[in-house]
Amino acid sequence: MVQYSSILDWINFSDPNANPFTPFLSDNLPYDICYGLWEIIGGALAWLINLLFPDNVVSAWLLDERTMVMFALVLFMLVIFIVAFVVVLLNLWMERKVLGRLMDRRGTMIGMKGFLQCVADGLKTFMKENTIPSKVDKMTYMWCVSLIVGLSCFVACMVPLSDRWYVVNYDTGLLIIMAFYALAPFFILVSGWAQNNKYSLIGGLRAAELMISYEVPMLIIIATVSLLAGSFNINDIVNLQSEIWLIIPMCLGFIVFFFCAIAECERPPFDIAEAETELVEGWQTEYAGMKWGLIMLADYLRGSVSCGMVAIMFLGGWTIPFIGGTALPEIVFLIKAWFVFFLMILVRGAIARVRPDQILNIGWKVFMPLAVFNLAIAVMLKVGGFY
Amino acid sequence: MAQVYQSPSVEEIKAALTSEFPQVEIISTAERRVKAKCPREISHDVCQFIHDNLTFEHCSVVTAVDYIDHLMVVYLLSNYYNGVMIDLDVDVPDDDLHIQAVTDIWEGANWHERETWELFGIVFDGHPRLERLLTPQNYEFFPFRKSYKLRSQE
Amino acid sequence: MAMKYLDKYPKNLAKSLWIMKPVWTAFKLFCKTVVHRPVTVLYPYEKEWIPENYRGRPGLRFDKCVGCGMCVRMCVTQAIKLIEVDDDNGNKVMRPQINIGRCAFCGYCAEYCPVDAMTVTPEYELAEYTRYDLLYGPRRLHYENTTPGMEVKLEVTLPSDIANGNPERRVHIFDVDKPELTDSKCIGCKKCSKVCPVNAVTMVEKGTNDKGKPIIRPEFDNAKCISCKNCVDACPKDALQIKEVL
Amino acid sequence: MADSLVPVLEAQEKMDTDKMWVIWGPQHPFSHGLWTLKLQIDGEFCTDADPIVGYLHRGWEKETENRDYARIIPMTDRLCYCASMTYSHLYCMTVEKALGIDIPEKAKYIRIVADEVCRIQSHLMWLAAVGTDMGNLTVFLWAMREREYFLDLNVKLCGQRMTTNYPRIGGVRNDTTPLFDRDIIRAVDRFEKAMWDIIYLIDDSSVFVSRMRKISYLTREQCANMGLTGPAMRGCGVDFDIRRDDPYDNYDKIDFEVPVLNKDTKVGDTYDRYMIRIEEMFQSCDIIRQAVKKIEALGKNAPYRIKTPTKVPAGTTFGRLEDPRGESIMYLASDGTDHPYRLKVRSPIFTNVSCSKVMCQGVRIADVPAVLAQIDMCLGETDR
Repeated sequence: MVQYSSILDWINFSDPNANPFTPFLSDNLPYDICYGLWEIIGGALAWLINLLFPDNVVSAWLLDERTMVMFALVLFMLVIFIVAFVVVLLNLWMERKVLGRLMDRRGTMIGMKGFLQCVADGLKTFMKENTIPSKVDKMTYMWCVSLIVGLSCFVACMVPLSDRWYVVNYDTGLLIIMAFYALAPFFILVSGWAQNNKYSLIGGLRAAELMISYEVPMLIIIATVSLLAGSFNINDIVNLQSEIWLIIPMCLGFIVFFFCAIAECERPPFDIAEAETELVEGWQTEYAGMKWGLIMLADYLRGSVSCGMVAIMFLGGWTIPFIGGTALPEIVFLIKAWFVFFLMILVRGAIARVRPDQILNIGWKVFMPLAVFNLAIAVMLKVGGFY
Repeated sequence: MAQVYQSPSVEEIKAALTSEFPQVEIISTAERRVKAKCPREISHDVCQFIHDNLTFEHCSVVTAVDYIDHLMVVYLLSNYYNGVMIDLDVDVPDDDLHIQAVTDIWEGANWHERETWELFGIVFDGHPRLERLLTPQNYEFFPFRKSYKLRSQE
Repeated sequence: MAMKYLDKYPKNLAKSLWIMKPVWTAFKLFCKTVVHRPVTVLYPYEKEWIPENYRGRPGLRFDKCVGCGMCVRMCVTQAIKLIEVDDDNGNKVMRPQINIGRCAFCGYCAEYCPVDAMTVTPEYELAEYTRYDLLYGPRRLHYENTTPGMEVKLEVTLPSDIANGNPERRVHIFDVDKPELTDSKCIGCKKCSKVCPVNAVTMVEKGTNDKGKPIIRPEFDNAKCISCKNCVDACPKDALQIKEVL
Repeated sequence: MADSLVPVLEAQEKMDTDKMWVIWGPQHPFSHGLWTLKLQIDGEFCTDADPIVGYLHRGWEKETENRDYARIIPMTDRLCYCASMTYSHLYCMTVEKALGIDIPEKAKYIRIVADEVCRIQSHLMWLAAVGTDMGNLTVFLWAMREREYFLDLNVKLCGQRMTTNYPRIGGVRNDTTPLFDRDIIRAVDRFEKAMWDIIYLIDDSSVFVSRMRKISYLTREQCANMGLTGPAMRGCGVDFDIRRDDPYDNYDKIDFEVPVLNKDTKVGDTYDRYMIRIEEMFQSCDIIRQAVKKIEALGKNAPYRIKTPTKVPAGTTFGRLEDPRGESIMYLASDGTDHPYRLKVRSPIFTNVSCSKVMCQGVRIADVPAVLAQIDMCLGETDR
């Protein structure tokens, strides 16, 4: 090992792509930042350890290329999650504020135009007592919550904000998101059963029926979009819309997907699983304090995922037609996602909760044929050579 | 079966009631109001007659008043065709608090009779479900009797 | 007259595009409240306008009060109690004390006050840290900015006046109801003159009885009397009755 | 009714399904107040219901027996927070009837105005509750916003928002305040415009309408026999309104329509019961306009309150009035003193809620809040 005297000698700024173990094939902005960050932190750490114990193994290990990648990935995960979390908080804030204005009231008002209220509410739920009802199936009760929240966080992190801000860039990116997205309702069903409560049970059953009937049209729409793009890769789908957004040829598909997305993340008016007036809080009835706060967070995470999906599939993702990429594609993407979320809030504010049997009717008798019809249009477009 | 009056006037009610039941005593009449009194034994028949033949479809109130020596059950019956109301009073002696229920005639009297039973202790014979409604199930006294004193009355 | 709503509804929902009209209505209001302020009042910082006759806590004008106890009698929740306090000259007088924790804010004390000493006040922020603080003594009941509009006048018309074709005249209820003495029951105990808050009862000698002792009978000064019924209540032999003029 | 019951009955025949009792209440988001609804459900369908009330029983009627007549009026306000004005009106009317006196014309018209303001604000409160029961908070807040204007009118008239304590035996507490005529006409005009926004939100929305249509059918005979009164009854074809058919306090001198639906078919669903109340609010606006004109015609100095004796002659009497929720009756037995011997309150909701068993049969669980919202529960007067 070479003897370095100054701390600056320990920190070497190198191109992350020059590292042979880099997990990403293309440019990834958060990873680059994290790599650079770890170069500083790891270098400083190695220098410090070397100062105390000269010529040790740990310092050398810290500066190894593989170690660098590992720690950079840990930081990368943190960054991705924090960004997703902040986006969700902004969604929450926007919902409260817009819903407030729509109802002729003010919405939250504490700090930064009410933004800090969300933080305060989150902190409050974390400080509450952790209560477990005595007659629940304790183990199922607990791990259901972790799985619901964990899967939702996972899905939220999977959505790319731009072509340089992503976690994975598989060819089946869209399918992976959908797969994990559809997993959570199973655990809702299980947790509804585990709570030993009639409301929760009915809520869980309703969640399952909702999922079954809305997953199908949603997947048909996804198939339609990927048929046009010729790939499940999100980048390909976005590049497809560089000139014209898919919402114009696929406007039926947009409507169907939009409502399916609302139903899928159980937001009003499709919140029959937690229908407040009938089932108190539905499958969340027995969850209190921190667990409830986490479930709420998971709900909004799923909401933001839905918005992101709509923005990617129909609104051109992070590109702007005829201009293409901008300096800050992430912001373009988020603005589009927020616009979709705004539409969701409008729908929530304007119409009432739909009855379970009506939801099934709409799902199977309206959205399903529409989705198939949309698929037919897509096939015709593809055959006609437009795409 | 006697004649069925659709939308009977006060005079018609008076005439029909007294001709059908000689024991019924018409106390007073006013505009759209008839006040009558009948003995306990025929109260159910009178109510049936009022419902069937005088088209009083609606039983507004069944309640009671405690006159210490006797209790009085009051039926306020209303007609949906012309707004006439009959105030039918039935005296129930203090030592034998039984009267025929009218729930089989007017379903709406169900809860009123339950309430009157739990507050005054008048037993409505033939009532489908004479249980405590407003007061707790384990009460054994009848709080609206005059013998039940409030703290401020003692 | 026509029905304003039932003539138009129920209507064909396809014409309003199922859910598009409500969403559009909601969006219009959203735009409106973004430009203008929502109707919400930011309560601690801005308050709603309240009229003069708002029934907040009762107020008392100490100098006007005669301590007749009419408010105590009329209070629906027994929140008012007469207590002994010093007036401005140092004399002991009876004045009402109100437990705001019991008060029902019905305004009866102000309405039935014969001398208009009790008023309603627009004060409604009455939270305190202890229950003891909710006791409002006669001095604390005083409300600084009492206006004549805060007095609740008990304006009634006598039915006999209406029958006489003179319904315009409105009288204070206390101007007509006066106590009346049943002479045979009176024992001359002077209790009525002691309890009278306005000294309208004077005891006068009406000759002597057969044992040679003087017969004392109360005499009422109708101009002073506020018909508070204190003498009626105090009379041990029910010799006094309020004569209701109708 | 037949439509919605068929699947339940078929399901029962084909398979031996377990029924489950779900207990809604006493604290449940759908119950506006403390009461319990025991529901027997078979899958998503309700097969039986058993309402339990009484959590709020205060012995109101017994309590009045040791108070003098004037001091009962503030208590009547506490019977129901929405219809406080109608209850105190009803009480004063009953005592006036027992006394055999006739109150001044102006008082009658002021009472009509106050009653109709009360009716509108009570119906708006109901509309707000319908909104939340259906899962839409916007309707709730918009209706509450409109209601504020009418509560402000209450403040201007009698100094308080809900516990008005305004009618008196022999008249009303105070004359109309200056500019009250102008304010009330403005409020009513404004309300008639603003109400359409809420109507667009509900009646033009296929979600709201389809949730209320074709559930919980009641026939005219059922309504009359079970004692269901008020707007719910008129939605099912009973053509009866106490204001028109048994008029009190000069309602016969005012020209208004009583909205009745399904006069011919004699069977109505939840949506019919809903529509009646909306139309009633518009009719109340018309009544207010006419009554205010009559008050103006009577002049500023007309008497509004007459002096009444404190003691009521012995006998029994009753007063009847069209409450916002139905027919309310007070039965007064007096014994010649200044206390009532017995005062019985017939609350419309007390009887209406006993019909919930029939109303809930065969509807889905999700429909139960929508069906029971049409009762417009208020427990203060139910339990008394």
